[in-house]
Amino acid sequence: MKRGPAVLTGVHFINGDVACAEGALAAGCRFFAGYPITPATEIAERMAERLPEVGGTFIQMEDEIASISAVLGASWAGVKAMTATSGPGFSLMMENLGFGYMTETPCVIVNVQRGGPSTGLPTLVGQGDMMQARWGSHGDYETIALAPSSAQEMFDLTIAAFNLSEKYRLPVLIMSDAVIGHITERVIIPPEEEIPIVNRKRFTGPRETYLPYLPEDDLVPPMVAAGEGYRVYITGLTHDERGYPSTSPDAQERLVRRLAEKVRRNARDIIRLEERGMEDADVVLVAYGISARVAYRAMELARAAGRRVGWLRLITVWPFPEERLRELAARVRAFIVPELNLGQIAREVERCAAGRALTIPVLRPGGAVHDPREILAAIEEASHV
Amino acid sequence: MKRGPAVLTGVHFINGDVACAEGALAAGCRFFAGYPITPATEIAERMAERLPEVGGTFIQMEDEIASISAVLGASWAGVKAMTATSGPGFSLMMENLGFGYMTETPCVIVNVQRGGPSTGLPTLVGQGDMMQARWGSHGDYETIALAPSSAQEMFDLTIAAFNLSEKYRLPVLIMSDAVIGHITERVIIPPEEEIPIVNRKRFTGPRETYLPYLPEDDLVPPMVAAGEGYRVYITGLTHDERGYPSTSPDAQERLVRRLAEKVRRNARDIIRLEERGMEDADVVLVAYGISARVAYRAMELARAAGRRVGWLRLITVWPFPEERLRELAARVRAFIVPELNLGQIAREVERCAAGRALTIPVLRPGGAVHDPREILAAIEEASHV
Amino acid sequence: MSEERHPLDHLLRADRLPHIWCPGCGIGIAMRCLVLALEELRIPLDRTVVVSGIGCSARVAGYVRLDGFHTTHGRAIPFATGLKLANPDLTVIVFSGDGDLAAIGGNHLIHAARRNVDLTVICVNNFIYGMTGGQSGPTTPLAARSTTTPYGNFEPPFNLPALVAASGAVYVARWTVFHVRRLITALQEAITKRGFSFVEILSPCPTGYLRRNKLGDALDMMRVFKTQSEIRHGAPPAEVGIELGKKLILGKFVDLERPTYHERMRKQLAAFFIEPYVEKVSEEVEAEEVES
Amino acid sequence: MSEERHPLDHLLRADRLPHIWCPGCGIGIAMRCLVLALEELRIPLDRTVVVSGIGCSARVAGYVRLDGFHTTHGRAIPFATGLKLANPDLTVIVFSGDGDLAAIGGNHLIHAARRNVDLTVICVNNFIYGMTGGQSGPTTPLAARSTTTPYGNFEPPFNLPALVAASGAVYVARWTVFHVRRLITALQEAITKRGFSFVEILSPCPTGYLRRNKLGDALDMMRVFKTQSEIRHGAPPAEVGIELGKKLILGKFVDLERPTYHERMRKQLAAFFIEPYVEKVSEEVEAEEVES
Amino acid sequence: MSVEPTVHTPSRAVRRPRGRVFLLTERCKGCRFCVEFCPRHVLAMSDRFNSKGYHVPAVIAEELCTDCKMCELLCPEFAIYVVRLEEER
Amino acid sequence: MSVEPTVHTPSRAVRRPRGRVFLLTERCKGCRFCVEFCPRHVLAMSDRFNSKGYHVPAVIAEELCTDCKMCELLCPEFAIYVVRLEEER
Amino acid sequence: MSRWEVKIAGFGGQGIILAGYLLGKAAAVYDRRHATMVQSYGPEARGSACNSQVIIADEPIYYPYLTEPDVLIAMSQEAYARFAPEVKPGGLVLIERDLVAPDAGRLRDEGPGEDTVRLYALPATKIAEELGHRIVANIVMLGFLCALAPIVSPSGMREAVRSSLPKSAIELNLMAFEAGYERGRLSRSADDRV
Amino acid sequence: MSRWEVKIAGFGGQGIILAGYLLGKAAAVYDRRHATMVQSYGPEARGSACNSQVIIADEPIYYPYLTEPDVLIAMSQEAYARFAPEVKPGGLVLIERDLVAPDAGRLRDEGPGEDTVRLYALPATKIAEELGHRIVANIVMLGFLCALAPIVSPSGMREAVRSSLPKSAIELNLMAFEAGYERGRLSRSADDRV
Ligand SMILES: Cc1ncc(C[n+]2csc(CCOP(=O)(O)OP(=O)(O)O)c2C)c(N)n1
Ligand SMILES: Cc1ncc(C[n+]2csc(CCOP(=O)(O)OP(=O)(O)O)c2C)c(N)n1
Ligand code: SF4
Ligand code: SF4
Ligand code: SF4
Ligand code: SF4
Ligand code: SF4
Ligand code: SF4
Ligand SMILES: [Mg+2]
Ligand SMILES: [Mg+2]
Repeated sequence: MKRGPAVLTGVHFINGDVACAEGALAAGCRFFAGYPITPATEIAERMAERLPEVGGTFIQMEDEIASISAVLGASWAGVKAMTATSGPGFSLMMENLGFGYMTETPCVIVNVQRGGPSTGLPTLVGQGDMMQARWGSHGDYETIALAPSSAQEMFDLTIAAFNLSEKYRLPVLIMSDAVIGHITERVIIPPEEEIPIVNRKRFTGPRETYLPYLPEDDLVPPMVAAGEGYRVYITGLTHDERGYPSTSPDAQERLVRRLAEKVRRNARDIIRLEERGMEDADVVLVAYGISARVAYRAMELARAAGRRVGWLRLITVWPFPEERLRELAARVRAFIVPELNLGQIAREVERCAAGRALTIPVLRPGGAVHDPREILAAIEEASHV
Repeated sequence: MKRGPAVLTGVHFINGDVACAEGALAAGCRFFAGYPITPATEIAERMAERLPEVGGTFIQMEDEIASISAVLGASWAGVKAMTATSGPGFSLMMENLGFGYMTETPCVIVNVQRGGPSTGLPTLVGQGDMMQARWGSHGDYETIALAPSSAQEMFDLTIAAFNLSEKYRLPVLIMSDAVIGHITERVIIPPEEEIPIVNRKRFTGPRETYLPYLPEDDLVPPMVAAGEGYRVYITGLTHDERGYPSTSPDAQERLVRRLAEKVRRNARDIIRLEERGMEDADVVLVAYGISARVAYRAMELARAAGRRVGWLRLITVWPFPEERLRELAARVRAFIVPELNLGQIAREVERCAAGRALTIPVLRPGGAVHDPREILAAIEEASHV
Repeated sequence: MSEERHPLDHLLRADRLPHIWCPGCGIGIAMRCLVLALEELRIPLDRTVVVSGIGCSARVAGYVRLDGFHTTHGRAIPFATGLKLANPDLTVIVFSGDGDLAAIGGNHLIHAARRNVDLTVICVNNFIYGMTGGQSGPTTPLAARSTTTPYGNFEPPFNLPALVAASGAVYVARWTVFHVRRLITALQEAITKRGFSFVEILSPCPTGYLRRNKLGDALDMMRVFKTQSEIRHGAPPAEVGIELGKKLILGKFVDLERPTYHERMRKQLAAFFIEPYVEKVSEEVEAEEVES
Repeated sequence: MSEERHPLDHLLRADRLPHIWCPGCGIGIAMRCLVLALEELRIPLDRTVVVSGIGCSARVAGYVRLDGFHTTHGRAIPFATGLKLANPDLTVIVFSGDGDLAAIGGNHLIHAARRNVDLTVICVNNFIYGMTGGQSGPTTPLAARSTTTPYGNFEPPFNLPALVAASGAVYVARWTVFHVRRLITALQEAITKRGFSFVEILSPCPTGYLRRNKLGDALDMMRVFKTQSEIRHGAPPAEVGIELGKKLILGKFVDLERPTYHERMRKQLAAFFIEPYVEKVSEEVEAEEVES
Repeated sequence: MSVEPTVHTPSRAVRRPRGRVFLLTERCKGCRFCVEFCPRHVLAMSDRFNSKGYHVPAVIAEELCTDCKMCELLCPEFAIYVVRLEEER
Repeated sequence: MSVEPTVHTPSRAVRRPRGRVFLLTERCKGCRFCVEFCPRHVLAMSDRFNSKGYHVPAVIAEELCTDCKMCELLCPEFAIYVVRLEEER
Repeated sequence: MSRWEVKIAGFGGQGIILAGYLLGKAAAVYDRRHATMVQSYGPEARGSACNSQVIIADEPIYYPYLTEPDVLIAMSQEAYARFAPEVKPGGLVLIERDLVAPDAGRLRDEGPGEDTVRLYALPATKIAEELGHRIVANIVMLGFLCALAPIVSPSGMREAVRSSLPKSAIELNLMAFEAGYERGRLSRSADDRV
Repeated sequence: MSRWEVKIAGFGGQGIILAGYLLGKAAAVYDRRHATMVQSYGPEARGSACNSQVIIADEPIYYPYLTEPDVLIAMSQEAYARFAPEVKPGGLVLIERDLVAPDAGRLRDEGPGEDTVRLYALPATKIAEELGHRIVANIVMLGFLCALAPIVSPSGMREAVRSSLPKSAIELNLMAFEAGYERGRLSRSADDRV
């Protein structure tokens, strides 16, 4: 049945959703369970077409809860797995997303954000789920969330997301948006051998010695798959290194701290940023997703008008690049944060700025991207304070 | 069928969950739809017993999603309605909670927090859902969340929650925890006539003039119930004042901004705090729920040791009391924030402190409350910096 | 040959017409049948509520001039349950699509049927997810193409009448948008039936289903409805599954008496509340040892 | 009269015994029947997986010495579906409670049956939510007391065999924890059956159900199982609903052949992939006008 | 084929009902249901477009219309309806 | 009540299987299933408690045991099991 | 004393939580004082260790956990072993005689000293069985406690029993209370003290 | 010119998005330039206004929306009315002759001036119908465009058509392209210019 290449090396003109699906296939994803929802549906549709070509499995489940559950199950079968959705479906996934963090199950969840809250603006852009990505499931945990800004990045970051998820054993989120999901652009898919692939650490020692939740130095425990004979017991209850449930506050402390620490301690490895004009900037635009591209235009306009403006694009949104923001806060006058929400990442920027630099959110709740001139106005404002 | 008094005036020795149910009945709640989950089950159980006595309706639904949906439906039938759950169920409610904000449906949702993430520690305490309360549903919105610290407050704040929800037309959250839900204490229920009750503004004008989403000065539109002849159309899509769907970014701007502003502008009316020792404090403990009571003990110990410690208890957690925190940050040395999570409200404190005061989180991921001496140690630390 | 008002405009939000449905979409016909059924029934329309989930079919709640609730995907039934339980005087009609009611909302469907809450659930079965652009769903026939079954569907569809009947529905019927008069009668029966009633309406989706499956346009589907249907009232629900190439079995399959949720509730509660209220240690206090 | 190891300890996580179940709880018996069934079947246990949701019954996944997944409440079946689809060589058994599988998980149950995924679903029906302390559920008999039906339950329970049969299950049986030998045979049949099989196991919950309903202790319930049961293989599923005071109908109700999900998939896909891969504008590009 | 005895009310028995067809052209989306399923072939598709570019039907033989309302009932757009004419005497 | 013809294999036909009962007392929770459903009344509840305070059964007539394993099969606790004795010759 | 910290500990099913509840209720509702009770139990549905912590005071109680219990009622060996060492010097330890074997060491009352407690043993279960049902052993213990320490008024306890239990159970429980109380009054001078 | 901004606008079902896609693909894949396309459409499944915005450039394109279109292809009156005023002075406006009636005003080319555009009209639908199916009117327009402005190479366009469409449709679409292209070449001097 394997008839198509997994890696479509070459130059393409495809939209972000399709690029995301191709990225997943290139990363080795062989299982997709999903449920249609605008503007993420094309990811599922592409996977439905392509997975059978490469011997993988596509299934449309009865809802998003079933979708993420099936993805977690597939991951424990040893297969790289993904689902894709938008706000309403993302909300439904929250409980089982938490199960993914608790059981340290590698997988990738794509959220192509539309205008919210609720059904909101199904076909139009929004970035209102950024904080939900961090805090949407109950209990405390750390996550990794990447925000692509182009169709090319929908491809690239999907690979990165799989690699991070395999490396650190957790669900990794791709927080895209309706514009980036539907924008059609040149996407260059490199030859298969040039694509770096990370696979989960596998335990291959004798059965008797295997402790499913005994971490190594990087705080990540090696993994096995169901059916390999290790007879693991995996539970969403607080558990000890054997995986057995425990109700001791100590076990909770050890487990939950480690889940957070494995992300925090490796933040440098995880965080990616793109910067422009930082050398002389006294005002810095902080943005992500489509807003970063709009902000770029505002920077061009501002620089043309003689303003010393820098541009910081968050590719990794979570863990939040605190360190870099704190550094910058010490030497710039203001951060300008254009977002398609009521101010989410702006709060993080404000926290890290710690009063040393001003934080100016430029907000729209979605439906359309900013007019670059709105951002320009904020630059002007900041340049005058 | 109405056989029992709705308001059980008198002195009781009951646990927080039972007090919560009694508070709901006293507030006029006549509909409860829920699904069992430790440690919130007793709220449902008490409602199952009590609602039929007062002519109300209790139904156990097939899951938490159905529960919150039924609650929203009941509210649109003109009846005060509530549900109660804990972390996993709260996560499942996120999508339809957003529908409640979008459609401005008054109702109360109780979350008796246990240790998370995932199934975690079902019987043990946690406070890991505080940020989820603010950010758990997709899209951007403002919410109101109250954090009771005693069985008495489970009663009092449930009434307050209903009143706020009716006044501002939105789902109001009670963010309790396993200790407060299960602690059994003296609860004094006042005579019925001493309980202040707020009911939603009703529209009673002629049908033709009714615009379901035309706000008044307080930004809250008057409400009608299904069956009253107004023939409303209520949708979770972005809508105009008629309630009709609209895909214009303008409609989004107007609606979503107003949903946030009606909470923000009325923050003073909504926010409740309890303070001690603030006159001379140079270190302030900021806490809520059971942790506030533990912190109180730490304050006593510290004061006995000559430390000038203040105690700020967040009764309203969302909207966050930014103003008060900023005021205090200008004159105290440090905030100490003990929480049963990895640092959630501490981030908000840090943001508001804006570098002017230190923020010292004292964290446990749940399973047990702090030893007051852990907090004391932080006070000592803060007093020496 | 042109005049301002359609005779049904007073029952519609005519200011929202033309509606968003595609040329040839059958949902508009289903909506008219509902509206006509209601008009003829002469029940108080001020107390009649239409609740829907999300989907093309679900848009009906926004076009009828009744209280209309366009809830979230799959949740029309529990929302309607809350409405009905909180105000039993309402006539509560759920109108939504096959995906909404039977995929994401399937659990609510069977539980509401089990409870026998007095609701009327009208399900437009167009064999596809229309609104999101033609993905397969739990009613898509075997081998059919959709955007998520590019190689043909290999998941057998639900037989919805059998499913709701096994769950406890007291009235179950199936018609097509071609069978307008019978459909109107069925809707009236369903609405007046005490308890959980279910009407499946087969409807063409030229955009999402027919085009992709080379089944012609909506008119062709209407011809199929006209010529390939067989009316078999009382057919055992298990035997009315829809299979490509076979006759479509239509009719009223279930119509039986069973106490409704409210009836059972009243009866059960009537035995209590003879004594005045006494505070007691509810067994909770002793149920110290529970978990999860 | 005492020795170190029980002959089944090698199939259990004996280091976790005694288990958490109450004295007289039937789940332990059901678990043994599963373990014995597996042992006798001689299928490779290294490739046998038990998936559960949350509840007392769901704890089985943590006591059998197999790969065990204790997932979230209600989601065992979709998790199991992912496992099975990603690795068809696994034998995937879902073991959970009535509330888990039929209340919150009801939708997954019917959809998995519809798809006929090759899973074995074992449902311990103890008529109650045990783990949370005795709330009513979708299998609680009419009039029964529970902490959430203090005045007696007035929601009719599901007839689970009828529900899963109407959804498409190819094997459906019901036994009690008293009928251990027959139960073992049924489990073996269910596990070896290709497609979606379902075994309902009636089991006493003295703590959450019997005590509150003055039905005596677990032993009394076992006596009821022994004396009040009637074995009727092949009984029409619609006729096996459980009613208080009537005979419990046990037996194998459904055992039929229908292509499994994988079989249908392979057949459907086999017709394709004759030509090499060509990038085409999938119809998405033209599906410009979709929403929600 | 009625087997009931016919009561002769001469002025009515021979008359059949007649209808006048109205079209709200701007609502029509040209699905042709009304044309196809009119049992009397009263309607046909015309060359005319409405402002959205849809072909709309035309009444080609109104005198044949029996006011059966099939067209009205089957129109998904609420675009066509029939009014019964005063009976011709 | 077997109606099949009996084949005489003298040394075996007259012997019935026998079992020895083992109890893991610390696992037992005293449910009495084994006692109640032993067809040969081999077991009875004793006065003994285990360390969790549960009454445990005692073997009162092991010689009657036919190794039918009913006790073992019905024990929810994996606390009782039966080993077949060498057949007596 | 204006503040009492009481721990009642044993197994699930022994009525540990109910005992704490009744004690607190007597104080809060009938003696009109402040009272809190928090409870703790294991994951098992039955039979795991559990305890309740009751604080009774004239002031509002913020921190609801015991820092140094004034009283321990131990209904199992495990409970005794775990919690007896925490009891405040000079505090009171009541044990179910047939289930708990006290150790030597600090617990013997060898005259008032820094590190001693007052230890009393009562065959509460046996007394309860004699009254009709072992389930009321917890109430026997409460009666015993009431007589040995002025924590709550006996009348308050009786009211708490009356207002909290199902009608059919009230008489038996009151009898249990009186039986325990009587033994306590005797014990104040007699040899129930270990 | 190193940067082109093109807007194609009309109704859902006219192949507006496909036209934008093919244009972008020709540029990105076959001419090896940078290209982006964003699209916009209404809530209806069919028949609502829709448009696609294509930018083609030698540099990476950050901001993917048109600021001042160089080219507008208007396939409906509504599209023309809404978007024609945005076109850059000196820009190109192509209309479907049978569906769009251009107004007088700035759009007439009255000699090169500040506020003028070049307007061409083509009966693309009619041409398409003559070729066999009105569905290819969009491709006719693309051919027309290719001849009138050096946005993408005609060979790139042909490749884009070949690689993007189902086999059965390629020939018709290529014919449509050539027909439009031919008309465009003629028009450069002739009277298709309005
Ligand atoms: C939680 C959630 N998931 C997915 C969607 C996207 N969605 C909207 S409608 C729909 C399917 C509608 O299909 P159906 O119910 O059959 O209605 P139709 O459009 O065919 O009438 C889907 C998947 C959504 N709005 N919310
Ligand atoms: C989302 C969610 N809701 C509720 C719960 C609480 N909960 C745990 S088990 C259970 C019911 C279990 O009942 P059943 O499946 O019948 O299993 P039993 O304990 O009776 O064997 C519930 C409601 C949960 N863990 N997660
Ligand atoms: S997509 Fe299908 S169901 Fe939706 S409006 Fe169009 S024809 Fe109707
Ligand atoms: S509560 Fe019921 S189901 Fe759970 S272990 Fe106890 S007896 Fe078994
Ligand atoms: S009313 Fe009947 S006869 Fe007249 S036009 Fe309509 S369908 Fe034809
Ligand atoms: S049925 Fe209605 S929409 Fe269809 S052609 Fe006739 S008038 Fe137009
Ligand atoms: S094996 Fe059979 S006969 Fe022997 S003790 Fe057990 S149940 Fe009784
Ligand atoms: S069946 Fe098992 S648990 Fe029950 S009494 Fe016998 S040995 Fe003990
Ligand atoms: Mg559909
Ligand atoms: Mg159960």
